[in-house]
Amino acid sequence: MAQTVGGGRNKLWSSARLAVADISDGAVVLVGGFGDVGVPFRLLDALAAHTARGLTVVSNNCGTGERGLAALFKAGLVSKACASFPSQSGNHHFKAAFDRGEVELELIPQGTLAERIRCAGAGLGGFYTRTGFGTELADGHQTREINGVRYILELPLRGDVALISADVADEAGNLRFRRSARNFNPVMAMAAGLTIVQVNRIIPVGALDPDDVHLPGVFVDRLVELTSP
Amino acid sequence: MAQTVGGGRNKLWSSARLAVADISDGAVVLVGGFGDVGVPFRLLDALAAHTARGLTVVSNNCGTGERGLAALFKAGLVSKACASFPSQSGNHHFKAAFDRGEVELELIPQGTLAERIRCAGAGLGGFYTRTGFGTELADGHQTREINGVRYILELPLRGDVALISADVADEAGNLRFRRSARNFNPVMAMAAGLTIVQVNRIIPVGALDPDDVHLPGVFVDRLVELTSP
Amino acid sequence: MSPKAGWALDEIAARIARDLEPGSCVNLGIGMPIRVGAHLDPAAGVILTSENGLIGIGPPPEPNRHDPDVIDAGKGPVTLLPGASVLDHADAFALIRGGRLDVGVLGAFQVSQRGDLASWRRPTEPLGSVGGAMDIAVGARKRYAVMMHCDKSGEPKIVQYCTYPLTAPRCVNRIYTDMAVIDVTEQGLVVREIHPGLSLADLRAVTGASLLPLAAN
Amino acid sequence: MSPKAGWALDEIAARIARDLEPGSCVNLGIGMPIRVGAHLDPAAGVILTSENGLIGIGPPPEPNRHDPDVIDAGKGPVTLLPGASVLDHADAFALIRGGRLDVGVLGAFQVSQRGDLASWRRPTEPLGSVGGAMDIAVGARKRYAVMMHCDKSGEPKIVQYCTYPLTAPRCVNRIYTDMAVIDVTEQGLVVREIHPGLSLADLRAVTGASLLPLAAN
Repeated sequence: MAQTVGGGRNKLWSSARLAVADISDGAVVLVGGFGDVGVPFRLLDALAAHTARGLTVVSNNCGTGERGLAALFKAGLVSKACASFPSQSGNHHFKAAFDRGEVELELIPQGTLAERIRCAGAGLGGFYTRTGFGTELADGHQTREINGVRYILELPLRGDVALISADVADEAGNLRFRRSARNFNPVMAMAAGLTIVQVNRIIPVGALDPDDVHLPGVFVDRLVELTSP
Repeated sequence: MAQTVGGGRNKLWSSARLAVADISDGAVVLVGGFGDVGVPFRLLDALAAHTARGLTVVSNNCGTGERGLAALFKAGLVSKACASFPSQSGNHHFKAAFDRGEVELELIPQGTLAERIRCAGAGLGGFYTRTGFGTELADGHQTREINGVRYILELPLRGDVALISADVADEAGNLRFRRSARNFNPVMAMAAGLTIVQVNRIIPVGALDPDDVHLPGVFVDRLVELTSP
Repeated sequence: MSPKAGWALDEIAARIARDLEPGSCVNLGIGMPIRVGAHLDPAAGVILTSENGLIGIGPPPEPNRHDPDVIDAGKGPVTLLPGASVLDHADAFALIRGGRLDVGVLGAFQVSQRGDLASWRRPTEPLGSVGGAMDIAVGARKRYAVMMHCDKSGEPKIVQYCTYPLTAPRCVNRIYTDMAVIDVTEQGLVVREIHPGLSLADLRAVTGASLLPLAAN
Repeated sequence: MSPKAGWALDEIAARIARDLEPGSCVNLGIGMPIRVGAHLDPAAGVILTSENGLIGIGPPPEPNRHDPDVIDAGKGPVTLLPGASVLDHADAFALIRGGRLDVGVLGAFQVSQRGDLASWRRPTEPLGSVGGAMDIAVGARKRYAVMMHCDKSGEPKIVQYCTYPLTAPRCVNRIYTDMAVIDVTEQGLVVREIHPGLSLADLRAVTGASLLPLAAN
């Protein structure tokens, strides 16, 4: 057999249920997606059934309807949400959990949310941004002026786990995303200790040209194919 | 005619000479490449012939042999170099200019160099990194401890111009790079007021799938095909 | 003044569309701004981008040809033009903050006379939704705010000082409403255009800050 | 002690290769470290990466099949294995600093007893070349330094305190030389392995810091 990256180690898990089974109470979970696009619904549903409690969920939105993030809020598994756009129609499960005082919300501007996650993935200690300066979302943030421009300090946002969604993976975990389903998924995959990917289709190692990989497999720990249970 | 991104505005320049002709004395020029790979040699040679003076050149290396960056140092056009690996065999033109006291060198760790350029391109004010802490390259840098880890503050490094090299461009300026010739090119293209690209091959708009674009054309101002004068 | 004199939403959107320069790179915010896309002259080649990473957004899809992975910031289905491309979220906001976004069109609850923008939370709501507005408000080279001139109870939304939480201080360059187009300048608010059914006095009566006629600029 | 007793460069490289865990993600620095690649067991699936963005580096190319765009950090031609991928420079260093790089193998001028690494400039040289060494030294989960045990004039390179400019303080976990393999521990330098032609006393005689035998650990 020809030598391949990672020596043919199998990252494929037979079910979403097994792939998320060791996520522990209190974990910080980065969840990809924007609206309903690029959301790892299968993994989230498995996590809701697994019932790890006291989770911190980092995701742009807070779920709508009954599936995905909404199922986590409905099941009372989330104690903190970090999001940029939590209040949208159909978010009744988040809203109810918030109104019950069960969930703390950290509202983060969307670009800062993405950059804080990237900052963690890049192993940096923090960054200065103009975003939010002079607003109530800067409360509690240190400020500083650099070359006449005023910034606030933002700190990295790292996950214990990232649950992400991709279109295609090769067996080495190299990923491709489709259109706006890319969104937060690659940066989150780089910023967690354990990255679990729900993927539409798995192809053999070597089927992707190196230049066509959106996210290298070194950032991917577990793959769950959408057709699996 | 079908509508295309940018409305078919022509970014194609007929020669490298014309494309770099308005780079002015004292400009900060970001130059892509690592070693000889991904270096925009054609643009650099045109710049050396154009003789803008007092340039600050930001590039991983400082050129070897007679071409590219070496030609700029040879012609005495560079007053400052920001690089991570300036001293390698064949860098006699840089070395001579440095020894004459003509060129100031800012030596920057490679990851910090890449990140300072990205920081500029991302419109951020600075970042904290562990890299360099406790070394003489941290001299003059502010330090700070965050959650028990010690960091130094690094500031964005923005270019007036970026000279980069790509493999394929469509007419809208969307770029693809090849293998390790990608290196600094995309981040530099995002961090300059004017981005000029030397490209091996130009193809029609629509020939690249949106998911296959490495660098969107919104970051690209001018294209020079390698076959042009 | 007729209390109903004013442009329709699509007229406001068309007015904004005319002000976007050919070839410029533009972000349209959720709500009213997103309507601008439908009014762009295809020949002008305005490049529409969205904070979820799409560059080169085209007209809405035909009813049965909608690609579920192609949505704009408002989560509505869109299309991609030939020459389109995709960025991840970190790079999409690098584009927004990094100097390559020419115009951000932002919905607004209030705009102050010095250009403060309030757009993400009403004081009566415990939950806001900031989305990308704060990034666009500081990152785009020009920031256009679009809103109805008055709120549903008839209160002016152009004010001396914002009473709603800010999105960013001193960021709005121009305000588009159903009644007027107003520039925020060092000298104050300058009326560039008024709905033909209104006088400057009519406009002043429903505006919470001083307005200068264009000639005064 | 024979002043010549010691492993050859390729023996050192092979020794390091044996210590790299199957499936781990590894960066090999310029110079001696880069030789490690040739000694890896293909079946172990160690993932070689380079700071110029290649992931999944394979054996050197056959003489006439070298792709000029495929080079490693030392600018030498390499190949890519099936499953390889490419990152830009900013992301390549995100990988290095962000926790996914298991081992960085770094060349060294000096290593101190507390693991300080000096590798980028000799004090006599006005110009240094730091490259990616400072990032790898703080970013990799484990940092292995590799060097000859003594410099050309016979001076020890393992020292109490580095006299050369530092690459990073307290970063080296293990030192590989032509004479020994030494761990940097809280207790001090612990000798894991000595060249069979040398005694611990021989080694101590050419080492500028205290050495503890493995048993003492």
